[in-house]
Amino acid sequence: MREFAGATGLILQEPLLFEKGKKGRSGISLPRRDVEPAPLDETLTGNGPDFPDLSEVEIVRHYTHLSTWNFGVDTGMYPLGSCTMKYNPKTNERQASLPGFAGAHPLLPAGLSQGALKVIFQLQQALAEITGMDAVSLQPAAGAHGELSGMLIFHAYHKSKGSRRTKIIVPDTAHGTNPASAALCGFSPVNVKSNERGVLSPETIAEVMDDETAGIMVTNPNTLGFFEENIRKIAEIVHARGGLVYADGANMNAVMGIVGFGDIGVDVLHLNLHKTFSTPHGGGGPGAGPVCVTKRLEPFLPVPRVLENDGTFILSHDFPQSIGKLHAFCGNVGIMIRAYSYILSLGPELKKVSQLAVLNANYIKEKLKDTLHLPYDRPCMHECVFSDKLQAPLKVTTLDMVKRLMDYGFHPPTIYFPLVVHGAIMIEPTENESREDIDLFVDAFKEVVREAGEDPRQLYDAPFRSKFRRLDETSAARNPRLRY
Amino acid sequence: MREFAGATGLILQEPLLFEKGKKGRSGISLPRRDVEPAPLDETLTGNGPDFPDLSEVEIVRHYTHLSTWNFGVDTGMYPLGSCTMKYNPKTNERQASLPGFAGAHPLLPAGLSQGALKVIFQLQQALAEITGMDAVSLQPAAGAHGELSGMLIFHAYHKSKGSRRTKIIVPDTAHGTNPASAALCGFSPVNVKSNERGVLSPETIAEVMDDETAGIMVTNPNTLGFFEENIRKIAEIVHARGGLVYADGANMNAVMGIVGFGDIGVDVLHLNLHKTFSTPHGGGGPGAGPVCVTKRLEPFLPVPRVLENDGTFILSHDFPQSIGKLHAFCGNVGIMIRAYSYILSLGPELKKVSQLAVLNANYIKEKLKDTLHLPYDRPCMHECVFSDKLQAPLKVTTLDMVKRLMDYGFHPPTIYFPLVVHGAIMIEPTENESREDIDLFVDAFKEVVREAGEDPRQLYDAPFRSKFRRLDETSAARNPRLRY
Amino acid sequence: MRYLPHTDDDISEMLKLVGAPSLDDLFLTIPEDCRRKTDLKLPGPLTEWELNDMMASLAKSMAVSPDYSVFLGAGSYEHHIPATVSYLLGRSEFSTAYTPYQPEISQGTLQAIFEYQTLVSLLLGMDVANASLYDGASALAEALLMAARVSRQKKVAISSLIHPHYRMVLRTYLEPAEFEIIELPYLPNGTTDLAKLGSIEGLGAIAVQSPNFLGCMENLKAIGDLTRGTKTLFITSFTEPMAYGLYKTPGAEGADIACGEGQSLGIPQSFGGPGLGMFACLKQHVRSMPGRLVGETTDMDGKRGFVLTLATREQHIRREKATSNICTNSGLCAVTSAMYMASLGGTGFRELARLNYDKSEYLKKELNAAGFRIAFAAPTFNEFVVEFPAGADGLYQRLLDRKIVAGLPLAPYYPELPNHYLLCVTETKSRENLDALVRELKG
Amino acid sequence: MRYLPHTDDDISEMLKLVGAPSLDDLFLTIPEDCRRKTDLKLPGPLTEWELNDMMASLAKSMAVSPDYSVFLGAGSYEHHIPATVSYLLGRSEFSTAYTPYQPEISQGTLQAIFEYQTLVSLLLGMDVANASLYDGASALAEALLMAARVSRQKKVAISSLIHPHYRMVLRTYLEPAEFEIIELPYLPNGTTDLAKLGSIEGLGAIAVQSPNFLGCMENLKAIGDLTRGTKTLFITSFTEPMAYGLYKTPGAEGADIACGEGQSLGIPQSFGGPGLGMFACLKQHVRSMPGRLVGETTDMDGKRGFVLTLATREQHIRREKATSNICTNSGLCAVTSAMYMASLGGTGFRELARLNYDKSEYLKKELNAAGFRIAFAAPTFNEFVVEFPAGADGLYQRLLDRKIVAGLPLAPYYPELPNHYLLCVTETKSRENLDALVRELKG
Ligand SMILES: Cc1ncc(COP(=O)(O)O)c(C=O)c1O
Ligand SMILES: Cc1ncc(COP(=O)(O)O)c(C=O)c1O
Repeated sequence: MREFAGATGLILQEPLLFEKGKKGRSGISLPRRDVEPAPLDETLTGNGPDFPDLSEVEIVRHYTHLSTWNFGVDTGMYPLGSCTMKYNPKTNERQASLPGFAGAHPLLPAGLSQGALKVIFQLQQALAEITGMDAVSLQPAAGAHGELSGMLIFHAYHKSKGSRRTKIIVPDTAHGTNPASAALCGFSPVNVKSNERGVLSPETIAEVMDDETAGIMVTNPNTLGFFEENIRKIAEIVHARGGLVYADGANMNAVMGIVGFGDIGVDVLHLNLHKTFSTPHGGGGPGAGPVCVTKRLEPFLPVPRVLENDGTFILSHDFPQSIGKLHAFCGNVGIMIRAYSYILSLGPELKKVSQLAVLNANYIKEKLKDTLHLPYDRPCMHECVFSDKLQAPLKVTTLDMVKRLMDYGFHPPTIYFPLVVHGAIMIEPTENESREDIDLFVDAFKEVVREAGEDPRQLYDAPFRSKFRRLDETSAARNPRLRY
Repeated sequence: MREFAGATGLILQEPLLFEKGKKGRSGISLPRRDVEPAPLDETLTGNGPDFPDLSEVEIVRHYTHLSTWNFGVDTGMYPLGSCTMKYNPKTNERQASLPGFAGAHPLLPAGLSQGALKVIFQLQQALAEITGMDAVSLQPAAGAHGELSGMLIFHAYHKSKGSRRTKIIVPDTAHGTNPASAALCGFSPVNVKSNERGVLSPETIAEVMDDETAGIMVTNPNTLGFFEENIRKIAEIVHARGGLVYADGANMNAVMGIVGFGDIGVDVLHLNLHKTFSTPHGGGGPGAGPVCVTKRLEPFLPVPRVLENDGTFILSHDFPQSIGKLHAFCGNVGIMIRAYSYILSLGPELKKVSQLAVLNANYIKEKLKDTLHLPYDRPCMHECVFSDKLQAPLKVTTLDMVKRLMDYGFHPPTIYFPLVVHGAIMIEPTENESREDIDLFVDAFKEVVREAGEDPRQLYDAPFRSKFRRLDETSAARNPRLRY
Repeated sequence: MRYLPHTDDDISEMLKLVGAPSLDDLFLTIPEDCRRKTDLKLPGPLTEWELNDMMASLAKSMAVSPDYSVFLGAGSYEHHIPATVSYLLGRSEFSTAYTPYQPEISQGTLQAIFEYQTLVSLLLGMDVANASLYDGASALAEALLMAARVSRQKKVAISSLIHPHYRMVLRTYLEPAEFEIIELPYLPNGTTDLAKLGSIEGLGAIAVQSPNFLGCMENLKAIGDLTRGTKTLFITSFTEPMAYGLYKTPGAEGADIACGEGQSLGIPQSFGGPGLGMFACLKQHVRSMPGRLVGETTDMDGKRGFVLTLATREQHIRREKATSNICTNSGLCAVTSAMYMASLGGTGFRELARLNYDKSEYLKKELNAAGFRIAFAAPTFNEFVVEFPAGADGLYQRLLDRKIVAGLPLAPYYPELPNHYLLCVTETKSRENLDALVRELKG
Repeated sequence: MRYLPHTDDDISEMLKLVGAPSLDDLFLTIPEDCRRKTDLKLPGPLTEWELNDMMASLAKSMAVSPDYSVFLGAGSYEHHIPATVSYLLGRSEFSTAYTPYQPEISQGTLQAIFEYQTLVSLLLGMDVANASLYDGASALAEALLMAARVSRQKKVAISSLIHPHYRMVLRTYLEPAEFEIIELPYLPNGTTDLAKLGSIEGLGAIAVQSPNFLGCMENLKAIGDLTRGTKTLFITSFTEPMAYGLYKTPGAEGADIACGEGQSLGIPQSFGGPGLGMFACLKQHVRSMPGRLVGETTDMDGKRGFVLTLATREQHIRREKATSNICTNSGLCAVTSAMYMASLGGTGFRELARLNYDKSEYLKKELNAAGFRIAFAAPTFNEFVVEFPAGADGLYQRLLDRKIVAGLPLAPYYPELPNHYLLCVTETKSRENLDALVRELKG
């Protein structure tokens, strides 16, 4: 048998902060007091927060211990479909922490903040080139925020035409943020099904598209890992009825240098810099979700926008049709610096990134398709989606299998998404995984499936090696304890 | 029962570098080639090293995995006696990595390196004040290197007096580096025993001190954790016969602000910046072992020395009696910056450091002395030394006990040193440990001793929780495999 | 390229297995007319060393301390960040992990966030806090949306002393949903004029910021007294949570929701982002809350552990009926702020807050003595408004030339306040810095 | 103080338990006349922020790139260090651990050092390498001491083109032990004159450095041929191991011991230290080797693991009979260099070495074309000696004013070489940097 990486070793327990410390300790260097205490309005004064006091050593050990309970991309393969858990280059971190960037106040006069403004401007340009769109705003703080911007642009566009549309077409494979973002702008999602090839048929769209419908949100490549091959046709249908086409570009990692979205009928698209452009996910953010538009929608982009004038950069609010502001300042500049560093480090080789991401996904698909049920047996893009259908007779679920994968040293894939595949197992290896590591992953999955046949208990009770065993999510929700 | 921190969790395996990679990968960004290849003398040219080629992701995961197999000070209490495993402040790392320091060439003209020279000069001054000595050289790269410098100074001093002495007095409690360093200078160690109080008696010294003897090396506080209370008397005896007194200051953490070594008859002393002054041990270095002397021995200090002249600092070689150079440049400047940062952060509060280090050690001694045999039952300084005498009847050794301590989440104390205590267990908590953590350590040790009585097998086979079980050191030495 | 592990051999063998003759053939499922005709026109690739040089030179053009003395606050605050915090959050187990959907191997993030939720609840005096939102501005917008859900009213009153950018953001969020937004004027003492409030019917929420944009502490108690027992939710927004180390908490004053920006708590300013949307509310509203929540539970062995919980509020379960569209939030910033708050401890937090206050009061006093008018009388924390003599632009510019950014000119936001500048003084400013500012202002 | 966890309560309760009325009473075992009478007179304590300011301003006074263009080598080399290496070695499990005496919980360090030993052996073409010594200079001194042990001869011949500092260090080490040291002169082509060697009897060792202090590759093969089969050990020292990416290894040329400085391999220059003493030798000499060694073994479960081994050579076992007094070595620097070598890989190492060579040759060519004489004809790697016109001091000074450090003046070390400068060109210098140097030199 292959040797898998999963094993156990000493990992220390650690209580909660609130179970530690003693009043009077300090984990920080308090600045010198060089002024007298000033009088204070006692009626407004409180007691200060009742935090525990810990020493610096206690703090360092606390968080060092916690860190060892986590699995990160640096720990191993993290094939979370739809999440593009690629390697987060260390050099990007170095750039973002340069004091000139990290210490910069967002309201500095433009003349004193050219460096940051230039990064923003040039990143916008680079993203426009990569997506094939005309104009970009980096203000949205994450993918869903980008979607919201897009929906606001839809809303503003229709308003500018004097109409108020109330519906939006959203395929059943869409990420939950899509309908949620649309709803925020007052659009009711009209769900449409994908066809037997796992993509949208123009006919389906033609059936539902009408004058009350603001447009469509398509994820392309979609969450089944397929390119929406009818996108041009669909766009024509939507445009013909005065609607707009939104593309969720979360899966851009599949098609950099391959597809220009502006050319195929997309009007608005968002990106996730924390997916395609290698910025760390941070255990749940922060990210950045730039919104990209075609020329005709540029007037609606959020303000302020960064403009260039003879090599000097300024922030301008002077866009009367703009949807307004979405973020207190210019968005997540720290994330932009990382993404820009990544783009500069790859340049036109970004196309190679997509090629290899797609190669890796197809390789996994081929190697696992005799082991796991493959609902759509056709070439995929950057990810492939299996199901637990073959294991169902054994009473083994997707959840059981992926929990057991942890014992082999792998982070589970995304599961139970997209919703259209029952018991979905959505695997996105990214371009960073070597062939050897992918082979190991495939073998591990095969082992798990073998165990499912031989001793399902191994799977029901898995994982065994992780610091924590399966956690009771039901009782957590039934009786929520949300703080100490 | 108390909850101890020791537990297990997922820690991944990792092969050797040489079992990974594929030719043609790269883990580094190769600089742009902007010049033509130049002709090469083929007779001298080799093939380049046959290293494996790994991608950046592979490199990052490789070392991330390896790191998780280690226990560091940030992991938990590391009470290695004689090693002063105190917390290594993160701010010191920040200072040492400032580009102005980290990127500085050692042969820069003095006018272009004032910052580094100033750090060296002021650190020397601070160490002189802390030790109560007159002059300091920071050139030695570790404790043993400092000892060597000291012995060279002994040698040079006697030579300057026209004599060549061949012996040196070394107590049986001394660290192995002491006799080894002395031997390098052609001195044969004369071993002397400590008395029933665990310290040297003046009489013992008087017996062996003669005109062939260059002097004495005393560790003070010594490795039993006691202050050599007869040091003044001993110094008188040694001085009277023309000898010199060397103090191994590895245990300075006990007596900062308490003892001035120049005042009590010590002529030469070394420090370990990687012990007392909080610089990280790095899994075995680098450290720094400054050598401190009294006025009359100053001419013998290594060159170059840093001198100040009206606020300007220069490097001077102009010391004809100097023992010469010990390091290619000025010593481990990166370590000095950290130590200097530490000293500046504490200032006169360094005395408090020693007080609390001694308090912690005595507290452990009191709490464990009914559990473990305490060969010298008297107040200790920064460390206390127990033995396995009480467990011997159970056929449980010091090694067994401390291996089991790992399972409880603690790094073992120093063991089998000093040699004068059979089965020594040498515990140095340092000032950084909180009372709660010390209590936990004490309880864990009591548990281990309880287990020794109830089920010694738990101890013979320990540790169980660590990534690796007990390793076979005998076969490693018998059939050495020192490379892949 | 060092990020791409594939050798030529790997590629050809893998292509063979998947049955594609070339890398280009992998994309045959994309119709010909959807494929781009031109290569990517991008700068680079740069080597790591070229990137270092380029970024260093861009960063160098930014006006930051110690070269510049920057007295700007207004939603982004310069506080000292301990080296420990930078080190700890840089441990890649924290930074490179995804949202903790697989709790067995994400307990580091989960416990850290649970602790964050607790620290935030304590700091704001609220029952429960979520796992973070994007930033202070969107947090306020979400608060108003939530208040409308709870109160079933889309009419809200907001103070005109809420950060002008926040007000822009909430208009962006609320207008498509057809909210009615009433802006409350402000009083000469620098606080919100609450007089009109009594006469407005059917308010879903009243939102103020405290300290407000002029740096002044609002009379939260008065609003709390007004809303208590009514259907109207009282929302306290903030940009400088450190103020609650000194002043009474929103919770103590009767807020239903407290939300704002947490950048101040150990997070680099980074030209405005990423920040940290802090969001806390009363227990009874928890199921209407936006954003993720971490809750306590036990594992199979009975050991305490943490999971994401109450997910039925969220988009991935509820889709268009979710309490918010948020997915990725500001997790690592939340952990950072928790590290920072834990490092300070309660004692340190109080002391540091007091120092901010005292330094800011010192500057007030010195400016006053130098003949400059402190514009508003209400108590402040570490920001206040000073009125410079007419034609202050020239003065401001002269100080810029001397590498002092003497606060934020208020006229663009409040045209009725020409020559008014919002100055911020944190613990990073020494008395000498403050004296130098006064000296330079005097000319 | 944030490093000291003791509250006043802790202290008084602990004092009670140990039976001491006060902290001072803990020191009663120290005789009164041994206790110091005065308080410590030290600057500080500084806050972390004051420390940051002070250190930043000291660091700023140093002449480093990119502000300065520094063409210094001579034992310390500016090479690019990847961000990955800085991050990885900063993980505190590596940096805060002690020497791995407890192998069960130190396998990270142990495997990393085992890999280091292997990489060094491969790079130098030797059988085995130790776990590191302090630096290149002490490594050479240890090599000579070892050679004397193996050969039982205290007479050694060393090249006068060994780094002058290294020669000083070895004299410091060897003189008290009464070695006879013969310095070999050098030839006009910049290599050691081996002519005398044949006529010297009873040599314990011959030591040369290659590339030598003038940057020239020595004729190692000639020495190897001379010592092969004799009792004399052939020691190759080096300051720039990157040269072996291009040139034949010491092992291939017949060296018994190869040792030198490893700073060049990913370790910051840090004004000269910490460095990395690399030390490798033939298998038959391993038991005479100084320093620690990591060896492979298995654990109780039969799993491969690593331990410190052959400790009977070392001071903690053998005391005065040890092969060296070394204890703490340069462990973390060894791991750093392993990270760096592993990042380069064999392919990258070769390419980078070649680039160093080519850039240095480019500068030679351009200097030559500009009328400056390249002083020595032997092949070089990334350093070479140029002769400036008489009165070069002024020229050198003028370049310093323009923030160019035009190499190292050799006259202080070799008075017979006035106006000679040792220039170093690594991959960090762009062609534009090199052209600028020539331009400035031409005036
Ligand atoms: C397809 C898709 N769309 C949108 C999103 C939302 O992005 P974010 O989490 O950055 O808000 C995701 C993230 O998981 C996604 O996978
Ligand atoms: C008492 C004593 N002396 C000397 C030394 C040697 O110091 P170093 O390891 O820095 O060479 C040590 C280190 O363990 C020691 O404990």
